[in-house]
Amino acid sequence: TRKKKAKLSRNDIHRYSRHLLLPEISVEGQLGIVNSSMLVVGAGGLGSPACLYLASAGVGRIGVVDYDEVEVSNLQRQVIHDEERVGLSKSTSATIAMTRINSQIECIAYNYLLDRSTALDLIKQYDIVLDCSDNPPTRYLLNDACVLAGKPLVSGAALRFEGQLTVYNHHGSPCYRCVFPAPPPPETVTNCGDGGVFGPVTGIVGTIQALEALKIAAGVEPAYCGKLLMVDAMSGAFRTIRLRGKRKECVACGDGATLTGLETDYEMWCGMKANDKTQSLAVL
Amino acid sequence: TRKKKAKLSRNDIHRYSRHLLLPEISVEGQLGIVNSSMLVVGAGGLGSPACLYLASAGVGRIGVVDYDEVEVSNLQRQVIHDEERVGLSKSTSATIAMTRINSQIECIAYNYLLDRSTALDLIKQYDIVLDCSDNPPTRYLLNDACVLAGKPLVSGAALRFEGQLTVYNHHGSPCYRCVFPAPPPPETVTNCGDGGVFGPVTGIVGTIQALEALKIAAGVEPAYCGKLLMVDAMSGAFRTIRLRGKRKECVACGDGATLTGLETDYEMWCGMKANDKTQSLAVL
Amino acid sequence: MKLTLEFTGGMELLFQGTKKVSVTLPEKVTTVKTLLPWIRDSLLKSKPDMFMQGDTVRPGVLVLINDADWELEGQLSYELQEGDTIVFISTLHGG
Amino acid sequence: MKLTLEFTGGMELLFQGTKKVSVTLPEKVTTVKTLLPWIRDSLLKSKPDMFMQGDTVRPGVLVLINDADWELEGQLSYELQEGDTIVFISTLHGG
Ligand SMILES: [Zn+2]
Ligand SMILES: [Zn+2]
Repeated sequence: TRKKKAKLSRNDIHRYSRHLLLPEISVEGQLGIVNSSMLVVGAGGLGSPACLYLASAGVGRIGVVDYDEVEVSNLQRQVIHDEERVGLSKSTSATIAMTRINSQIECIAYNYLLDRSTALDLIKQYDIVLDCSDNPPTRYLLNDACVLAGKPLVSGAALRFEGQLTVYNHHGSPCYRCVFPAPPPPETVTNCGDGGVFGPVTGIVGTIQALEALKIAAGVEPAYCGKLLMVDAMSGAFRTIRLRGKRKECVACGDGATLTGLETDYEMWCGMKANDKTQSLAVL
Repeated sequence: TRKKKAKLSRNDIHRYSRHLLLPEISVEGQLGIVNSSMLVVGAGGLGSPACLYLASAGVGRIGVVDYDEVEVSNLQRQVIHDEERVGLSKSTSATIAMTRINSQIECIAYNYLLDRSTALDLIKQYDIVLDCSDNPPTRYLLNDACVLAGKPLVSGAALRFEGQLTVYNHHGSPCYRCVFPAPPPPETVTNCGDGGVFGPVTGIVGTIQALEALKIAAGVEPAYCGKLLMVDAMSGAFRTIRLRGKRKECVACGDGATLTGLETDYEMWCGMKANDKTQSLAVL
Repeated sequence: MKLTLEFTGGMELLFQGTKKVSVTLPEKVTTVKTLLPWIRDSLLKSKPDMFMQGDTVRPGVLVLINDADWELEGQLSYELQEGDTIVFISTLHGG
Repeated sequence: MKLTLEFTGGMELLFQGTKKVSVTLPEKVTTVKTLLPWIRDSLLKSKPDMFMQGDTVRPGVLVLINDADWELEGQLSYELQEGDTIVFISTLHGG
């Protein structure tokens, strides 16, 4: 593993000067950021701005997982990719862009579908996980792996003109299973390919995911621990609501939690594939 | 001037399919976007995400004005630039990035400081203006030019952990001078170089500027006409407040408006330079 | 009793796109437990399974009582108050 | 009378970083016109010019009365009500 920096280099001080001026961040907070590692799951609409802001801010090691390849219809909102990289794996495309912005950080592309056999080992290597994925099986898998590994999960989602965001499994906040113990019926799940999404909505949510992850790394309390942010980009309403605490009976993080590994077959349990290319037709 | 498209090409339909699926946008709204032109003033923290999302969404012609050059300390938040383009003019750097994302649109770099002699002619060539600048003289200049030319002004600002956003001069909303008839004392003005700014805050505000501009182009009513959005990224509070209507006595847009051209010496009137490199030391 | 109901995250598509509606409840509807079937029978035009399963909301729907997760307010047993706002949110999964 | 005062956009830096404070006003403070000098004299520790000019706020400060621009509420002549929230916003210019 990478050695922690004990102090900022002269280059760091110049590059991150706009952060160092902030009393809430200052040298200590920026050191927290450059010494942190984050895993971004999904290099699509949410992952694009998240990766851009994490790399810019100087997160020391950034992993990006995505099994998919860049295609032209992604470019309407997935602003980390470009036409030249159409056909390339999204994780590779994202790491290329991040390295161009900041050569001082380490960027690692994982060009595969996150599954039970890989998730836990991978997540253990990172401090903070950003859920920028697009389907329930992956969201439950990530949740369980984060609970088992004790990592905060900064979760975002977007569809049409709406977005949702919260920080699971951090400082007493509930996990995804506490709030949603059972998976949604497959016919109620709509992805962006079916329902559409207005580009900047994914931008707003993904950028706030980066904001929250960076605050955690900098030692600042995130705003959406135990709270859900709901964005309605059509009306311009941003609404924050209080979520329940951890559920005592939660199988993942409750008092008598039975989860000891990633034994669930997440795709079967959710009744749908984690790969949206074969997803069943959604009606809602 | 560019010829308006009467219908979307086959490529457009594929590229913008996630917008076409949205009943509020659909073919008509996307045609509005591809036939629109927008001027982004400032390719910094706000202009970076704004340009990325405008280009991705397919705005037909995007102009970017910035007199400044990319430097390393910009890369902490100005995610449209990269290390290789350090030293290049920001407007050129931004147009390179936008063209890489979307070669179907026209991108024009204006590598100069917007001033009285150039502003009005330039703004007349665009449908919608985004104020992504960083100083009061430029903000008043832009406002007056937009009032004279009858263009909506999507205005954003960010500092430290806070952001502000509104749409001036559109569908009866006030202009910048209606709300702020007199310029702030120079010693109360802080820029990001003096006060610092947390990177994702500029990302959130700049992305919402793109959202609002795209909604106007698509024929959807923007959310922040006559309303001010205030973002506090530390507490996670998004607050929307009602602004006054047009002020009858406004010299720019009021009943007896005396503004007939850009006669004001904006820098002298504000007591400060529009070029932040020579800005006086700010204390608040 | 008068309440405000809101539907978001796609739930509104079950209610002809209605995002917010004021309703006057019959006297027998006093709790969330009785509110759910009333909404299903009075406001929903089709697809009741997309709204309820058994005597509660279907998985993937979050209910808010005055901007707080209904779990904090007693869930189904919550006694409705004049002027309450009850929000039904369909969770989003897209990215 | 009790009010809530909020300071944002950098205004809080004039008040030792206080973003929100509950205050109890003396009886003679009944309007925004009398509230401003009371804040200046009672809460502000230094730099009164950064807060007021003449009998109103300095240019570049927006005042909100219960989440609405004070121009909509009568500006200086607004009669304060028990429980009002008055917000002072310093406009941001950065980008
Ligand atoms: Zn749990
Ligand atoms: Zn005006």
